[in-house]
Amino acid sequence: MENIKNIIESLLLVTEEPLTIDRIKNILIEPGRKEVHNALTELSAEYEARKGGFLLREVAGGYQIRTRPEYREWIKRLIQPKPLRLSKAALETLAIIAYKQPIIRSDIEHIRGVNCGGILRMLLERKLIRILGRKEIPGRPIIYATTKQFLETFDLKDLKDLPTPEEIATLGDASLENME
Amino acid sequence: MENIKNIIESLLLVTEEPLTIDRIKNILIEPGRKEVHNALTELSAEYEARKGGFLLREVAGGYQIRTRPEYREWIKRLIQPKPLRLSKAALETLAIIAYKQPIIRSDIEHIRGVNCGGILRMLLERKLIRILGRKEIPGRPIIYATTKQFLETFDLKDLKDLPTPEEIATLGDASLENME
Amino acid sequence: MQADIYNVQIDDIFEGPMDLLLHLIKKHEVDIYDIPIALITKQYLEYIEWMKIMNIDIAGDFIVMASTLTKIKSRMLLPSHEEEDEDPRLELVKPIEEYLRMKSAAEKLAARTLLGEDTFVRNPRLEDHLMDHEAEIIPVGLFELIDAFQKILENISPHERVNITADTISVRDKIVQIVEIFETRGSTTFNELFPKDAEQSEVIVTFLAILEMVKLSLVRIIQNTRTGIIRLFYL
Repeated sequence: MENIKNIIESLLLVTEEPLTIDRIKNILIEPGRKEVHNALTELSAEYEARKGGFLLREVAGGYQIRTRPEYREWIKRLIQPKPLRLSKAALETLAIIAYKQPIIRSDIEHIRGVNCGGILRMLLERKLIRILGRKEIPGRPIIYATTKQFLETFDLKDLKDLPTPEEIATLGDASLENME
Repeated sequence: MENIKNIIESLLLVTEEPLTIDRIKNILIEPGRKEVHNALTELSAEYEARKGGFLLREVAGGYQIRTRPEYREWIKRLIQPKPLRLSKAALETLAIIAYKQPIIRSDIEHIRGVNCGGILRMLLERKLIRILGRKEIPGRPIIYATTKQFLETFDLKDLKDLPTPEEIATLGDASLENME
Repeated sequence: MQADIYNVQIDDIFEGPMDLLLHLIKKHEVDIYDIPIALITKQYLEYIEWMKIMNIDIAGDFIVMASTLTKIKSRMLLPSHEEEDEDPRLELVKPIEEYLRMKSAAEKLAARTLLGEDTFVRNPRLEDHLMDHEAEIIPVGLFELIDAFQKILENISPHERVNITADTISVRDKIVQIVEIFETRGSTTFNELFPKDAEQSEVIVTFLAILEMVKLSLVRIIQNTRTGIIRLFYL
């Protein structure tokens, strides 16, 4: 098995967590610990010599391909969570639900003065709000509330930490700017 | 920015889906499309020259680092891949949608000669096809098309990259032979 | 009764009428542009008859094709009045051509280097790439953890605090539960492990379970200095 180094490289590329020498050894069957270790050392030296975008790290008892720390600012730009883009109307609706929950649609529409079926559907799809149940009054209207995702999106520990509606509005605008 | 190639390599290593040139360009700010494209070409050539465990593929409109197919058996020993395993019937249905899209169900069934509701549902669940909308004819049937995931799965740059089916002339043709 | 044994799905034999038709054409090695319609129709009907005898559930599609074949056959028998009359078999040839083209396309698709079958992509744990020298995220010490825990205890309503039931969850069971959360999501926030309506006893067990997991190096705990959110990662 001359290409043990290449096989190990392909394994390292696919794995989510650090690969231990024993794990690699078990996959490759033939080669022993020493050969695996040598191949890993060679790979590491190769990555160091070529000084590309990644390196081999020995971490948590195993080996892992990681990006070079000097490029972390670029990577942050890549994996930045997709900024939430909500229209003003959607933000208002969301704010009403957040502050007045549990709340039924007619109450939301009463506050906003406009129909908001489409917005509710969009907020549900984005998992920012959820259906809590139905109110036991004539027509059994749906009761809405915010979700855990809502808290995470707005970086809130819990609902008590809710900023004022004005603050939410600026948050939305900031995300909008980051998008460009 | 002399190390644009290295930065792109680190980005490619982190991303989960193919990175488009535009996306890379936006992250890197300074370089233009051409520089990004050149860097990608260089990276690809480099991976080819070193013949390691991975290569660079242009797929679904973007670029992605993938393991070399020759090491597939080893990787399968490492991870339990979600097997693609499409039945002949599913593959045929998928091919019809890919080549004839946008297409409605009755047209698919007309070509295959059989009902394919179950297959469509399965292909939808596996995100290989998607619902494009409804055709404004009586019954407003659903229109189907393939997804980005389809391109990624079948290693296609875009829909134009689809292999041309053999023109069927006479019996004894390869397709007929392979029927069983 | 006995017939039930032979109740076979049609898919096992022929996917559909087109496949049966192609099977017959292939069997007799005939040109699809010059199909001996009488012979093929006869055999097609025999197959359907055989399927019926075998108690195979025949889909309507097979019957439709049978009637198409019969119709073409009868039209072939009629004397053609004009030279430019279209060959009735064209009605069959075009769909067969199309079907064969799509079959060939399907084969070509299947022969490509398939993702998840022949080639694989990286499945990065994004936090690993950001963790290195990450200034904003600090490993959490025991004191921070206890602070957070005290906050959670404060949030439990007095009503819940006295309501301690007999069937409390043991620390070991709790570890299993937490591991299950990790296995589906990879990480969780500290607060998520303590539901708002949890009883005090369960909160304590959860906390003990987390401490035990830290001791066993099962989890890594980090805190975002900006938001104060404590996150647990499964190692």
